[in-house]
Amino acid sequence: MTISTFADPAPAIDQTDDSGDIRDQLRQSLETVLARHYSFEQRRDAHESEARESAAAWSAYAELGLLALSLPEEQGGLPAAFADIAMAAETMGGAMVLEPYIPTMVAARLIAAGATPAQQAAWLPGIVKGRVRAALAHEDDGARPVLAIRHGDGWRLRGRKLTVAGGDSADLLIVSARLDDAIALFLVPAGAVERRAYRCFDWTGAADILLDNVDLPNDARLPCGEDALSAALDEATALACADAVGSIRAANRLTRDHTHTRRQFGRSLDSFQVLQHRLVDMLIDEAFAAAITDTAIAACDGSDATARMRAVSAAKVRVGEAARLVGEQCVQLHGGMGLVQEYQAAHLFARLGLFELSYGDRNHHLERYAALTL
Amino acid sequence: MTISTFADPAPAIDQTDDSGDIRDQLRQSLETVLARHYSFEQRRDAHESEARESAAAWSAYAELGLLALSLPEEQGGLPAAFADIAMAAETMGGAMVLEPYIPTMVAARLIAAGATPAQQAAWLPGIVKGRVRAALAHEDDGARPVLAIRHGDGWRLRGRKLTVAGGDSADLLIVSARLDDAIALFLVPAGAVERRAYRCFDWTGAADILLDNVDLPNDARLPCGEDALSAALDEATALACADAVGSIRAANRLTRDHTHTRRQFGRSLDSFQVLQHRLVDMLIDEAFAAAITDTAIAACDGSDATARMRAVSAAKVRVGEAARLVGEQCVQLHGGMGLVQEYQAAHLFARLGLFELSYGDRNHHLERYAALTL
Amino acid sequence: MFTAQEQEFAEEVRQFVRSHCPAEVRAKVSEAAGITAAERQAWHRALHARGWAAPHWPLEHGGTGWSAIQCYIFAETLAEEGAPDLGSFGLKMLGPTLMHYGTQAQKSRYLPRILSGEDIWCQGFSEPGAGSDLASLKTRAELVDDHWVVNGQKMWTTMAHEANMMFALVRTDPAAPKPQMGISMLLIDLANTPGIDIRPIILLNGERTTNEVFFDNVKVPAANLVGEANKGWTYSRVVLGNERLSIARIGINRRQLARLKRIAGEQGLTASPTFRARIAEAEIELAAIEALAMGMLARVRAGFVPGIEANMLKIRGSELQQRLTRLLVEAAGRSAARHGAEARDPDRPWAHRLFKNHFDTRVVSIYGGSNEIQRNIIAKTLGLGGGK
Amino acid sequence: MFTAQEQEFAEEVRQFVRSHCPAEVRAKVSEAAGITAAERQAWHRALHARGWAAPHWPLEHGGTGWSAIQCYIFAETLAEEGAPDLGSFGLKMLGPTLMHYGTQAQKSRYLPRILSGEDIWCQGFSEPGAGSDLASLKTRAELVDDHWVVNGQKMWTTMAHEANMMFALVRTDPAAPKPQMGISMLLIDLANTPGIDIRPIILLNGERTTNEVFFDNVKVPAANLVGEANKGWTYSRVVLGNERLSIARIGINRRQLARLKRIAGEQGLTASPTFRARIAEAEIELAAIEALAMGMLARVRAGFVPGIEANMLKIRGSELQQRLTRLLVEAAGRSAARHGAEARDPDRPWAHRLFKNHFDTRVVSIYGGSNEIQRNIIAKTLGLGGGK
Repeated sequence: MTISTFADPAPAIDQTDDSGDIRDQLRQSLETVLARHYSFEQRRDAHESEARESAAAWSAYAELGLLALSLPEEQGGLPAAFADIAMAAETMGGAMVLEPYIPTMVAARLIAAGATPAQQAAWLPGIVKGRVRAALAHEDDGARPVLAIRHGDGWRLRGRKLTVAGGDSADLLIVSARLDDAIALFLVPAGAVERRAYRCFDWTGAADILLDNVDLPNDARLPCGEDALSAALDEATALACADAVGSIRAANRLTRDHTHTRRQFGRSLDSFQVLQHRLVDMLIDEAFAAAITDTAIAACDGSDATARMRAVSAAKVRVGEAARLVGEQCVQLHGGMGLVQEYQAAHLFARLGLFELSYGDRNHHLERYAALTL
Repeated sequence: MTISTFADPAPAIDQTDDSGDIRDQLRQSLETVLARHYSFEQRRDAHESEARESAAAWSAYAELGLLALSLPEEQGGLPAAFADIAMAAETMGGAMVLEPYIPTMVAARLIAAGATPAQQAAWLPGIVKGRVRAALAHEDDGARPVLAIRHGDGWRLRGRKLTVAGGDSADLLIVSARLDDAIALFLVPAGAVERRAYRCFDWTGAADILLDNVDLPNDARLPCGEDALSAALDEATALACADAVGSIRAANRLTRDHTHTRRQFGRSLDSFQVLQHRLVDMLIDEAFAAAITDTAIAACDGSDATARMRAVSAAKVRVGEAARLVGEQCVQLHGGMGLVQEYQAAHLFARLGLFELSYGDRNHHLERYAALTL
Repeated sequence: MFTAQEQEFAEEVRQFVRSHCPAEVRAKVSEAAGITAAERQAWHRALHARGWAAPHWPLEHGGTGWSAIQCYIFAETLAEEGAPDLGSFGLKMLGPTLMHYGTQAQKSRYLPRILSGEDIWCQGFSEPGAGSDLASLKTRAELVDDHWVVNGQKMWTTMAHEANMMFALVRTDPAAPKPQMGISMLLIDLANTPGIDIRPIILLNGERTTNEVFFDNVKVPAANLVGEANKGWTYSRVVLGNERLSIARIGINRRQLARLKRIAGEQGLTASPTFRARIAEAEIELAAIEALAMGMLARVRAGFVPGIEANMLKIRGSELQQRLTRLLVEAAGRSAARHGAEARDPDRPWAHRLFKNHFDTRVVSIYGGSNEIQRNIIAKTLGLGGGK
Repeated sequence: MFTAQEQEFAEEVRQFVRSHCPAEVRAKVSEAAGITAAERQAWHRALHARGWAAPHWPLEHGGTGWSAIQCYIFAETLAEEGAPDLGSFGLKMLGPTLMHYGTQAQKSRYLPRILSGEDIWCQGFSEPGAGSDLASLKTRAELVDDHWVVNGQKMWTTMAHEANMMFALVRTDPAAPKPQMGISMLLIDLANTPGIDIRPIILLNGERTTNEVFFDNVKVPAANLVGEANKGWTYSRVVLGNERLSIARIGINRRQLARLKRIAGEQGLTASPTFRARIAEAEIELAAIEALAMGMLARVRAGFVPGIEANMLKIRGSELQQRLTRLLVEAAGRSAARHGAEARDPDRPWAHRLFKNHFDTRVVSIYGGSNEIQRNIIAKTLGLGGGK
């Protein structure tokens, strides 16, 4: 056993693990792409443009193979672990990417896991090549839940979905609907619905989806059901955690740089003990958030649904705590500068704040976790 | 309007108010008594002695008139506001007094407010003179609640009360019992019950009270009922808050003195910014705890039962937060010394920790408050 | 808590607000939806006509002669009812400072115009490198003949684009032995002085509430110096002390709490034991803040100068405000992620404002001396570390 | 998380504990009720007989050659099952230090006796004025002929009254340019050396777990110097580093969590949404601590030296332990106020121990370098304030 000393030459937490070589290469390639496409100005321009995201960036993700990860090779996919997708999500979270990578990959994996070969062939190659974006439309409008009924040879859907992440630019929606007391999933081309697209406070896109008696062919229904939906929602949550970890790392780096550079009362801010301890607590939360997210990501690749739900809810709660602390203190330690549109701090605060509202809030996941462990 | 400046010559929060002159004199007299009777060694000796509390101290409280405050003058009482009793409780909290002043005064006020003239004449003069200690025995043993039935001309009581504060040395118990779906209150001489007396972790005394078919005369029942009991419990809670405020002040003073004297790495502990801010947060909590306790004490003297319940629950919750922070940090900033029997820090931690467990915990009062305001 | 007379007075104020401030303006304030400058000015005129624009001012300057308690009741009733805030810069910060340190000419000219709302003031204290550490400010002013010639840059100048006047700190003696000793306070006419460039700072919420202000050889009449030259630091402490008094933010916190309860009720969250508990915790914290503030007021009434209690109230008042906006966001859930009117949730048409409020509120623990600085001040006042 | 083989190993360990450690001893450990020295020694002998007294030691010294993962599984399984802790001073702190820096004679004599439990060690580091600031220690040792003559006082010497040996830091060069440079480490035979006075320190819980130790011209053979003279500071860092590794306290936290769930269930509190949420929060924090510890172990396996992660685990592991004992107290309610067996609640015969546990646990954020010191270390390692 190695003897540890206080004087450790490598202070930063190193998150690489043993399956790391290929993943590291991919990460570096992605970082290069993001350095090219995601300068502060480019991100703002993408936000303000009509198309709203950078089509160039999306093509670059496709070229890197990020949109193919873990999908069936016969549909153009590449063999990969879920952790590879999480690495991409984390890296994109660090650059505050606006494109709907998580919604698209979650939808694609749901198709790969639960769709017929014909359905896979119809959609997956387009996703892999970057021509089709997809999103999972699940959260119902309480007053108007989406209902499906048999209609002739096919299906008719009616109802409304609210605040669908990535729903603004999705070409394909996977819509959950009540069908005879169960939940069924339908592949719905975006052209078939009315949608109201908008931006969230963190500049990412979303949409409300109105299904006003949308008629679909028989083969629009996915053969899988609630279990697959539950797994997909957990995957989305775990990837959102990875994205948040990326933003937390970026926020900590930014805050450390700022407090190191900025001087007050003749000293650098980071020489004040109160701020040092705050920065330390932020870093500790980063380490815990990253570690528990790794656990959740691994559980998503496993076969035990209960273990997956437990690990994902634990991660959502714990990363949420870290997101709150780091987001708030990133702004606080930047002072007025932390609120300004031209600097990253406020953007990171917004992204981390909205993470907490997405994929089930703290209460929801605490209660789910308690139900599984008490 | 006066213009404030940062340089205020009087840093400590001054809690005197306008009815203060007589109260201040009383406080000073009590402080003198406590200085005589409550040195660290005397307190330990009292704890370890058979009688367990200092009879001399109790006589001194009686001589000062503290046991007569607000009680009817015809029974030997002195005109006073509830705030005067709270002042005494706070001062005793600062010295960590072991005698059951709060239980006795709460019982006495319940008798003054709800007993017949004959009952008052039977008990109050003895209390005022320091010859009778009293306690309110309310918390039932879940498995064996106290029930009352008619028995001949009188009453028969059966059941068990747990962890009655001051029950170890009380001469008189006011016992709550279920009687025909309502709650009735009975005056029970301690000799009539079986009691198991013991010490709590903070050295104060308590007892479990077993009523094994205790027969009482007809006039043992107080004419008042649940409203009076509810008011008495609120008064006990508010006085416990005042006692805790006294302990909080003492803990803050002790911690400031210690961190000022104690040197580490060549500097006084209180020159480290992290500890400075911790001491500041402890002081802020002291100020808030004291202020909200004043509000609760005032509400106990008012006629609006809802306002009283709201104010008392608010105080219990908020003082509890302060007690937790200050108790824990008092030990933390004392280091190992904070755990030792020979220093005050650990005793203050214990007293503040047990305050949180007494008269309804945080959850109970949060829920009661929410029920009154939502 | 209050006497019958004081309660009657509160009722009179409440009725005045309801009859003189349009319901739609009050609704906008209560929803933190933002009002126009014209709406604010109309309310200022209404208050001024009633003689209530500056209740805390002495009678001789157009105040009311009210007790501290009355001033408190007045301010909190206005905040509770959703009356627009008239702003602190003129009425609360500069006005009382001029009364003590201004020349007779300054008092005669500026106090009535502050009172009437004719002048709108902003504060030129912060600079790019001098936020909480004001003493390091760099904007220079040199006396040339009978004018101060100002060069430099101010930052975080809230509302400068709506104001016509600024009170500013400038460095007048660069050679002073301590940086605090070479600073003066000037009154600057923004509307009629060449060389001033006001540029917007856009916050992430898309709003311009603050600015950078550049001074290029700006000539300010010598008569516009407040008090004595090189004593600006002392005056600035007084100005900020005045700001601090109003910063426990009890009225706005009470309003936000009412909003939270309403929304939580609509969303069925008052049935959730965990959410109920969190609302109750926030309400209890507000009760504690009010209790401390009332105690402080009672002592002010008795002639004491408020000390570190004001710093304590600033810290916890701002923390509570942040806690409340956060709870509001949680009550709205994912709907709060939406931004801007075009993203309005059809079923929760108020929800898209809540994250913006939450974001905006982060500033309250930063400005007026960050909460860290407040704690430093308390520590210093307590004499902590004096035995270093 | 673990391979099938590793799980099988865990099962083997579990069965060993159940068959070799009496159920009543394990129950007492699980209830934090305290066990006797004889019970602890019996368990030590059982482990030693199986070759498992010091699994993390190298094979040559009587260790197991297990991987870091296996050592982790072993330790956590023991903790989970309520096996008595053998103590850190000999097995975890001094042992590995002697392997690196001890003389051959020291290794040959002391390592086997640590392994067998024949020697019981305590640590003489802290002094009245030197707790977290060890470098300021004052106990002197002078070399006279072939003995070190020791004078001074140690404090917070945990278990000194049960130990027969002490490893101590003493000042051997008072003139060293830095206080750290004049310190040496000595091995002191407490049982057979005149001039040593061990006095109890009684904690508020009434227990004696720690002591003051006075040295009056105590003669320690020169051969009992560890490594070189005046290098004791370096060795002490190694010793404390070894302690730090075991200080995330995952096993004990898991046991306390199980206890909390059991008691909360019995008290009907698992039906309370707010209490459920707090248990879940604590369990999630434990999951995060375990996740970070596992990652650190994986890197240790790959040859990395654990750095600030160990400090992080110390901070949050101790905070969680405090949170759990506090939740236990709350679950017991007012019954937890009772103290001592004679105050036992007839319906909750375990409750009177809980406040004592809660009190005892306050020490875990103080000793082994307080949590404030841990944060200072992390800050320093990160280079914060380097631009001062």
